[in-house]
Amino acid sequence: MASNAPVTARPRVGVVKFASCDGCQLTLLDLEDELLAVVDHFEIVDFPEATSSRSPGPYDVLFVEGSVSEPAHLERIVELRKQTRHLVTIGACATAGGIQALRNWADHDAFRAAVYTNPEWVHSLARSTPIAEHVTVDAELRGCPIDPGQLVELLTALTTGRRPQLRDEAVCMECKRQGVVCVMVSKGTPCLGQVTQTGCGAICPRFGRGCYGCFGPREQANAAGLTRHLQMAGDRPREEVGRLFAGFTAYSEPFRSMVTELGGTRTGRTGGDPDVAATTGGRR
Amino acid sequence: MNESAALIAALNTSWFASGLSEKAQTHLAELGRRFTAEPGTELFREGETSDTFCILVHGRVALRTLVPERGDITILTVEPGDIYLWSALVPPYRASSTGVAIEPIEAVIFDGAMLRAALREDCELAQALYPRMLVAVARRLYATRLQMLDLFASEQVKTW
Amino acid sequence: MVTRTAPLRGHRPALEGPAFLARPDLQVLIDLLREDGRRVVGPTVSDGAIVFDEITSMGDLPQGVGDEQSPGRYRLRRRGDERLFGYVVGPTAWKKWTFPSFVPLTRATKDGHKVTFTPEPTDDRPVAFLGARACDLAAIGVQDGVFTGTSFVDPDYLARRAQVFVVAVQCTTAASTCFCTSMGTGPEVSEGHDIVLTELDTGFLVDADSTAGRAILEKLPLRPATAAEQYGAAATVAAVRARIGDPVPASGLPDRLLAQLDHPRWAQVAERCITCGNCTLACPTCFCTTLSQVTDLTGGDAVTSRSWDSCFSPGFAKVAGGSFRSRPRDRYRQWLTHKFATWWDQFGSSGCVGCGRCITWCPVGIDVREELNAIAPAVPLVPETPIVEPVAATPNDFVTARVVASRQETVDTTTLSLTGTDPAFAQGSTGQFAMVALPGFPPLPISISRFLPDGIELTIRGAGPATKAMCALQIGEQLGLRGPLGNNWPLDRAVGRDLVIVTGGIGLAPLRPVLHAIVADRRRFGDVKLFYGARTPADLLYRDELERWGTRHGIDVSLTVDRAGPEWTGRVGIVTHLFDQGAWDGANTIAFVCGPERMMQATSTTLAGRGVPASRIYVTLERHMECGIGLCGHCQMGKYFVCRDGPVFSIGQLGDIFGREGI
Amino acid sequence: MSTATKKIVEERLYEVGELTRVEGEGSLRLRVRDGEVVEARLGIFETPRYFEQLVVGRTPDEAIDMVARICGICPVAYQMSASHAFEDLFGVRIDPSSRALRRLFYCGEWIESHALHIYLLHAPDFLGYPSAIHMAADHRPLVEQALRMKKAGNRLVTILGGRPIHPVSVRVGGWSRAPRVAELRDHRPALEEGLAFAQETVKIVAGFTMPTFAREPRVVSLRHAAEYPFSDGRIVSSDGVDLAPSAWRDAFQEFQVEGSNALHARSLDGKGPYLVGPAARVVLAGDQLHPLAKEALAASGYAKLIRTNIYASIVARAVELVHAFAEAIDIIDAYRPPSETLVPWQSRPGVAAWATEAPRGLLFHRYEVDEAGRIKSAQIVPPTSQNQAAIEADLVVAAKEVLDMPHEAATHRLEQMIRSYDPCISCATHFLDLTIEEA
Repeated sequence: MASNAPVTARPRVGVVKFASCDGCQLTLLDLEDELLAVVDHFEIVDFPEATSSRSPGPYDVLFVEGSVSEPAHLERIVELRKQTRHLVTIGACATAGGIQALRNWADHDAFRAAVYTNPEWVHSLARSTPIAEHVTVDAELRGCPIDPGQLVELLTALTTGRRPQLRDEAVCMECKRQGVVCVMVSKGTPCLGQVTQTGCGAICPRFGRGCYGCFGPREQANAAGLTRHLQMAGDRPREEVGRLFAGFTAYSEPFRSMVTELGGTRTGRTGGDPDVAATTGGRR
Repeated sequence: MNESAALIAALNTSWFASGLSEKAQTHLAELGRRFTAEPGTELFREGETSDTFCILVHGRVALRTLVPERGDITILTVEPGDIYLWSALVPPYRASSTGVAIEPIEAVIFDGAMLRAALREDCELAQALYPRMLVAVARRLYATRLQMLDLFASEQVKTW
Repeated sequence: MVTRTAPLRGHRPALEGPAFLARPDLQVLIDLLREDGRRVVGPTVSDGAIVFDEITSMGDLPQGVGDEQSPGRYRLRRRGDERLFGYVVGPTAWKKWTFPSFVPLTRATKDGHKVTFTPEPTDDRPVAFLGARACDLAAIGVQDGVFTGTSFVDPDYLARRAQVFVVAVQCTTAASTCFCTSMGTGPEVSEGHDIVLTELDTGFLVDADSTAGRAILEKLPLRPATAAEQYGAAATVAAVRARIGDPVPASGLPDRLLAQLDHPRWAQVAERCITCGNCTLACPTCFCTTLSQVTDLTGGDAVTSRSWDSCFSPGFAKVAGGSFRSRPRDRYRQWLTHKFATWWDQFGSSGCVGCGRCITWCPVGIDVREELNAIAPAVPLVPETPIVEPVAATPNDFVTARVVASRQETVDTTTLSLTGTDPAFAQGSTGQFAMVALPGFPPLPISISRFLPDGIELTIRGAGPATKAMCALQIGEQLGLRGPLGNNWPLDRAVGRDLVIVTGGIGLAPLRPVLHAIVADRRRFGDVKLFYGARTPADLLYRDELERWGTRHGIDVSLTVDRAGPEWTGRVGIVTHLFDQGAWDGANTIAFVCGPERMMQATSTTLAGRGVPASRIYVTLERHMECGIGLCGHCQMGKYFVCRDGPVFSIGQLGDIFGREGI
Repeated sequence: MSTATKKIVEERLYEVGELTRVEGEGSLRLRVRDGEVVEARLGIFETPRYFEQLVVGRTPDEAIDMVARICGICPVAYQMSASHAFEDLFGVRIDPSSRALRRLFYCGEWIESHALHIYLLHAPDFLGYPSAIHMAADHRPLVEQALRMKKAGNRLVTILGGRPIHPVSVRVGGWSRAPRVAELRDHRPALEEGLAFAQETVKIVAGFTMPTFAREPRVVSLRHAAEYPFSDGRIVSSDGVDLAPSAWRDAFQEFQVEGSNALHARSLDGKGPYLVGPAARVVLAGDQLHPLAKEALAASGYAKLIRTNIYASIVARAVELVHAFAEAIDIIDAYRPPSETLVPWQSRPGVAAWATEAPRGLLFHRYEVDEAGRIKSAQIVPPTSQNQAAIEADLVVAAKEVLDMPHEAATHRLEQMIRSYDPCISCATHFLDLTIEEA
């Protein structure tokens, strides 16, 4: 799989999607300054959102967006892995199951029934799961969406054959380096920055908000410690703390345990719009 | 007598027996006999009953074990002064590896059953010998553990 | 600079030949400072906190604003007066200007086989700090000590620091988090400033402590201060000292702390600590940095920059195979013991100035004062042994060397012969290492495996991307070098003694120069035994040299491997027990040991059992190194920087931190 | 080729893999018998992500963050519809400057989204390339300039929201942070350059050869008395619909179709399909376009054709680019930071509903909020679901024209037509897979 040698001249790159919003692959097109240089160095062999010229692989590098959410996905990801040298998952859906993984705590059938009049027409798995739960992943870019800087870093690392410098530190570090005033200390705003992996550039605190953890838990994240503090010092109800973790990376540990333990996302309650539910399906 | 004197001399050069009391050495000399073998001689085989206890005086004995598809692997070499076939003193008295002389060897060897009987009767001998045994085996165990750590293996770092 | 003696007690009257400046005239001061082309940095209100930022007028200063601080909590409040400095330190530390969080160091370019390393320009524009407090000044002093006070001077820091003009302000209020009194750094401003102000209801008492300061005072609209004003000012500052008290009795603290490496409290605090690193980055003295490379898509152009790092991040102490401080408790212990104890040994001062930032800005409100006070009694410090001074170059300045020969030693290990190196290298001594850099890769410490008249040899095991790239270098290609760094094997102590060299795997490389030295002058040494262990026969390095040392130079060479096939008639078994056979006396023996830490522990135990004194068992340690000269902070082991004070240490010197988990 | 004389049924099957250069994936079924299209259906096979359910039990501000994830291309639109819906229910009056910033925010997304679609997704059809990347080989300066224009839009969203995709600063009551004047001023030059190139873009796309096509669809969009519609105004149609932005459901409804995971939308009056998006807006609110945009539209000569030729929607999109740049510059010049960036608000139970104009057309949100201030139920109607019926209707028209074309050209033409809608299949993310059966 991952070898240390620089990838050979113009590596074949593919970009594919599973259940996702397309935002992470769009980040590639959002590299306005680098895009043309990137395609000089990489041969984009498959990228449906950007080009009609398609190729089935093999891939030197395959960027995988989205979570495994429907039966067909299960075989597809295994097949893609076989054709791929460096498999890179991009974004919270691919690395953590995404926001749609909140349904993993819920009664899937009830969900389906709530949105669709004829649930039996709809095929989806009861759990939305990260790619790494199904195949080996060589590198992951975290985030909802991924950070363009980290994407460029990964691409350049690839061309020089060095390890991409994706730090394993807390968001707080970037906050402090940029001289951002800690929102938790100065405003009492709950913030997941301490337990969240850096990479975003501390956007939320810079914009006066608490971090909502879209880059997912960092190594050895002491989520339990933060939870205790928020509940005790901040005097917040369990469920309110639980909702902090019930976000875009809720399904990765230790956030997952916090959500399960504290609540914060609904479990099996059916809501939805009664009027929609009442609308009869049918053809014109 | 001459033979036993030679044996005691031999024992004395060994790390294992040098520290033993004179009395114990003499008793051992009575029980033991000299043994030599040419390089390549298979001295004992893994799993077989081991009916002798040996103190290596000269040469080198390789302790090997057969790993299917990897053939015979030498896991340890016994150096002069050390013992081998301690299994002759520990039930079920079966060799835990295969021993091959890889140099011309000289050893003092003891009949397992006789030595065990002697140790039962002669408490002094037992008191002198067993701690040595324990040290020898413990040291081998410790060495094996370190070997298991595979300390010099090259840590391969994945690019990513 | 803080001294190790008992805390200062207002030893210098805060006011001397004092004059009075009316509050509105502070603008004149600001203008004067700016006239000299200085940027003026001072307190402003931003995002609900007092933040230091560039200011142009009094209007930018927070008027009538006060602060409330407690563990994990910071709030601004209105004071109901016109004071401009009615608060204490906020989240920003002045190091933001003297030691910025991000500094480009070197640009490396590659053109075919030729590589060029160019230092990046530094920012040495003059700047004036307006409103530095006593603890801030102490912190600047501490960082002066770190970056300019030891063997190596950090050029970037020096350039910035030399341009700083300081207008200090006496604290007329204190926060619940302040403990400068315990650390002996305040509240009285006593040194390190050019001008000092004490704020009163209608203006300031002004005093100067430098030529530059006095020069400015002369241009200010001042009048002599009345006795009442002087008394009032002195009284306020005294009241602040009284209010703070002495929360952390400091005398003997380093010893007390180091005696408690196994205190259960470490584990308890680790349950609350999120290891977010906020304390270290808010700290005005923390100086650890990490390097990062930014390459263009071709890799031909790479800029190496350094940014603030924290010992709380998991990657901080990582080497291939894992982190030396894998548990959060290890990291908290490292931070606290470094700040309050080992800092003394490294820099002759405490690393803490008592500003309380780490307490206020800890998101979960951990209070170092509580932790320190919860940790108890004393043991003597590990005695030091003198360290050989290395020759070296600073992190932004590389010399290049050319590969003239490349010899594959084993399947993954290669020896490169280099020439065109700086003459310093040829004069380096056994056991030293070089920081080796390829464009786009982080520089790595590699021990020098041979000294040649016009160059050196490096034996490199291709374990990671960078080392693999080095092993792959072809004849004629260049790489960047810094060094030789670190101390050396005390060969002089081996003269006339029996020498036992125990090594395993790649560990023979740093000892190879020792053997060359012995071979060159064999008579001066007694019995020389080399015990060398490798994984398998195929992993033995320098086979022909081993052969020659044994047959021609009277060195007793014993080889052993961990496992071998039947064709191998040599020893099989762990190297640490090789020399356990047969009788020999360690009394007149000195031992040099190099290999995996686990192997060195076992070896030194066995050696000690043979009567070799701990002071004569030398080991060479491996730690995560980025700068190689004790400035980046990664390789700390207890009170030592392995790169600067080592890598060679005697077991005696290391004492009980050797082999202890998580140091 | 079918032969009328024989009674033997001859079948022809056209297939394209997944449709490319659209956001997401979908499938299409087109059945023609005796030259008559008997079925034209756009199926939507996107794995459902159940957003309407995920937001239940969450707070309004959490919902704003969550619904953005429905679409990585137009997250701002989702945040706008949601925040306006809640503010409408809670009776929050945001600071005028905050309102201007919201328009500016939308300008940024329109620029990014339209630039992306015109040059990276759609133009290759007209110029005969598989992608903009291939196009760059012959037209590098053009693509570079297009990317700079797109970047100007992304930068605008980043200044206001921290990042171009899933920005973080929109809150009920305004913003979590308002930009400093200087931050916006610094970006003005890039916007001026963008404006110039947008004007140029109108000329360029107007120069493309448009396939002939004629169907006058029903069009629906917001319309505001004083401004070009972003997030305020009334829902109007070409045939007299006139509703408050919260009252979408008085005239339209969603329903499910087998083989499609997206709910379709249709109008209750049974008048059939309707079109939303740039063309609809230009038709219904063109008089509110910025003078520069009006000028560009007039000069393009497409003012009328936009109404009937779907392929010409690319011109409408370009005209809106001009508008977005021009208005962005006006807003920046007039900008003063809000006196109250975040207006305090009290939750109140009830129905929060609002429609705003996403780059691709009308986007309707409806939430039921309970006493505790939590969402009880949600309904989200993206523009693409509303356009599906219109797309199908247009396929019937287009099919007639392509059946006699060679296979390649036929399929390419149908793809091009579908792209003309800029279907945001990620909003209703679908798998498109074209089959034409002929009996």
